[in-house]
Amino acid sequence: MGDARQIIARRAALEVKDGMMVNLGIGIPSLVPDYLDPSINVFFQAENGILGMGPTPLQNADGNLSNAAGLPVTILPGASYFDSGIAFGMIRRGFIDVSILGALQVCSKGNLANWIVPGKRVPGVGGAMELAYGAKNLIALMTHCEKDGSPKIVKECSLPITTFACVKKIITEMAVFSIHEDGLWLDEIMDGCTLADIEDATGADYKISTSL
Amino acid sequence: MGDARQIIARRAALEVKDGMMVNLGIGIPSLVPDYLDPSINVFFQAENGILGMGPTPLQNADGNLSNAAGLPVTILPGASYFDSGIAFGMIRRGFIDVSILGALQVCSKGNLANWIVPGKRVPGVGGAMELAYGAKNLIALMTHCEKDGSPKIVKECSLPITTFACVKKIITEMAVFSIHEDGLWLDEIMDGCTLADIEDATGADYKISTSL
Amino acid sequence: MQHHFNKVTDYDTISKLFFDGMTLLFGGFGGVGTPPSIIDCLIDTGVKDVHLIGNDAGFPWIGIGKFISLGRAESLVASHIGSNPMAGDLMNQGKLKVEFSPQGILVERIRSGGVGLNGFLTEIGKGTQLAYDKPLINIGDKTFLYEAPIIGDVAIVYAKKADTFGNLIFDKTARNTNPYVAMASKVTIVEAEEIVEMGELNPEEIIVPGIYVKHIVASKEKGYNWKWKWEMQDK
Amino acid sequence: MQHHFNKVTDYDTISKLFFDGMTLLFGGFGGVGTPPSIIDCLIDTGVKDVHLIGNDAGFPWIGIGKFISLGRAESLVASHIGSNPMAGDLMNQGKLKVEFSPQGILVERIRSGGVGLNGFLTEIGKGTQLAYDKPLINIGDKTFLYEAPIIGDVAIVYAKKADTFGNLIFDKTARNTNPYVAMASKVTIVEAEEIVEMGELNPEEIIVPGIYVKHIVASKEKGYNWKWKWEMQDK
Repeated sequence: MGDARQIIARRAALEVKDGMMVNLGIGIPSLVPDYLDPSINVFFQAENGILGMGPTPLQNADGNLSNAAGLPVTILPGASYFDSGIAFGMIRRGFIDVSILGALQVCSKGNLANWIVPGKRVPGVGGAMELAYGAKNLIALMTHCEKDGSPKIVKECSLPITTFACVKKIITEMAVFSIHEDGLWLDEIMDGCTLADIEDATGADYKISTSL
Repeated sequence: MGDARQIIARRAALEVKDGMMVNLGIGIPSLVPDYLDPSINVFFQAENGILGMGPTPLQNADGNLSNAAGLPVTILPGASYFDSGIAFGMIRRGFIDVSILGALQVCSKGNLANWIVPGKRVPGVGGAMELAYGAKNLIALMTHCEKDGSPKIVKECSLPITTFACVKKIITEMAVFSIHEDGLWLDEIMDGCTLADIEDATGADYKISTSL
Repeated sequence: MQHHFNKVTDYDTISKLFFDGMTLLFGGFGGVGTPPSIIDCLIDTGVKDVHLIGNDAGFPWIGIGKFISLGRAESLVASHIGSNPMAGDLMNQGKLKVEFSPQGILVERIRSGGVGLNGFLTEIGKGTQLAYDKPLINIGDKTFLYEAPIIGDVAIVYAKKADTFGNLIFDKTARNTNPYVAMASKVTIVEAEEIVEMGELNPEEIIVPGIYVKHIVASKEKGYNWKWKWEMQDK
Repeated sequence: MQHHFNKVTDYDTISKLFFDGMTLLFGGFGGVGTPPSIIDCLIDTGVKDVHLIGNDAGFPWIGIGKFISLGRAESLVASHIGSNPMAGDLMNQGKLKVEFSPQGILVERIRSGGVGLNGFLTEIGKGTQLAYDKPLINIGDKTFLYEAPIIGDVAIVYAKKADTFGNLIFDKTARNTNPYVAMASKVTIVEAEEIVEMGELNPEEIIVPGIYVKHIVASKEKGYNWKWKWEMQDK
């Protein structure tokens, strides 16, 4: 069934539609551009102050032209540079159509935990709280379970919360869930998985979408 | 003794020193540039978003290059354009060395009243509250008395306050006062006036500077 | 790329975006930087009971003043109305509610809404008539006024150049409040003197990124369609 | 004009502006836009117990990270330290106090100080660990966090070009936090790759007006004097 991270990224790419303004977090989300439909045009935004990023440069990378992870990028026609205050203005105000973030845990109310594992090294929150708060559509990507098999989709997050009630969709290598007022819905089962597999690996109650 | 407004403006011009960042209000302050020492260089700032204004253009005035009163200006080498949010950022944060405003009343604590005369037409406060609040040095210009002879330098302002405890100096056609922690000081008597004239025309107590 | 992100439209289309009772943010400072062709379009729609928010009331024949003079604004939040006696008359007749705000505080309120924050604290105006209905907030041993964020239903902006995506640059002091007004509404409409293709603006010089802009119209004529007061005095 | 407004100086002069226990604001995002020559100058002064405020901790050999790694910072306010394990070690050893702030909230706190306001309200971070010591403010039926303004003793900024008055332009994403950092300190020092005469920058393109700048030094070499992580991975 292939590498879980690639499976997740490929499915997440389907959420990105023509004309959208998109912000991708570090980790699995950074793989999403590899799977985008080449016929669509989107603008990628980065928190450091750029809208309209193009692909990684093949040569002559510029130390002053990078994404929020510090990696070299290029720009597309129509791109703009601005300061990081304005970058977060767009983010908080809801001008980002879809924000795709990596997650450590998500609960059935859509609370996101992705910034700290207490007792381990603390990297800090970066822009995650604002990205999760502001995006019109927040998609959380993560492997379905921890390495020890414990579920990451849970009734209540045990890890400290990044942002409350923000996640709209969860994509794992096993399934796609959406989160609504009435809780968690299982919308899709990934190839090679069964309903029973998902039942075993999921730590929260969910309803099953009629489309399944 | 000449036109009171010109006398006031000429004296106010002496407060503007080489290298200063200066904001001038409407009314008498707008006459100050006519009296500046031509050997000094200053940058005039305007609230609409310009630093480094030059003189009124003699021809080819540009409707998109104006001061805060909407009158055409020019720019000097080193001038910059910015938005009015940044213009007021400079003002509030204290980057304007001297702000010269017209006044209706000033009290001995330095309270400024210059934005409304209740019952008459209300033009609105414009940027006066912020200019008075932020300037390192706020100078109030006004004729010494109302047309009916009532004083404008008063114990307590009867008009609504623009900004409290902000005025550092008052320049009228009769005298120059400075305002300190311990109240009002008479620093200068203008040509043709006597101490007795000032005593009659001033509605607040003041001390007399030893330099007189 | 141009096709998918193209926001250029016509005055018929934008005229349908205005509605009775809307909150309208307008860019400009004494009329400088207020979009002349959009103002005429707004007037032609016949909308009324509009809640206006912007730096000032323009002049009776200039900028937003042209609309105010018709008596179709229900309220105005501005820093002054001194240049528009019609606005003063309407206010005194009880036909126009006017709320005065310190000039820089007003633009910060618009910015606060535009960047998705929930207002700010300041000492400006504390203890004055303008503070009468503003919450007082104690932080430590200091007391500040709370200034609420502003978000409009529609914003109108005047740019020197727009690309088809809505990236904007401005002309000299016509920039003034426009960059904040552009960020702070549900629907931002830009009138541009010149419209170019994506990629033709230097990305370093763009003042407003196109993400904020919903619709772009070309100016109907070059520059302003009114005379400035100082042009009239020349005669 | 140039003579009177000339702020160009040398590293000896600026080294005297740093002091033990100062609050230092630094521009930059992952080292991009952090002034390389000023960082070296700062290190050479031997100052200690410094309170740092900026986007992140850089990398151990990049940007502010070079200074942090020496253990001479007493505290750091930043959005993350993930790219600098030295900062993490110092924090875990109790040698560096770290306060985490959401990234955009931190830059807004710096802006709030820089534009002379007294902090702002937001919902970002409400109810999370990062909110633990922040005042809660009720406005109407909503509750917000209060975020305090930031003002530094000294700010260090990296610009592509400065004129001698301190008008600044930046290079691509090296702009990031620099425009706000430049506004928010008692003394702002700029390192510019290129210094030009007044009048040589287009006044429309100036991002930071020179009024905020106190001292300007020329970069000691072209570009950054460190290798980026992605340059090292290339080998």
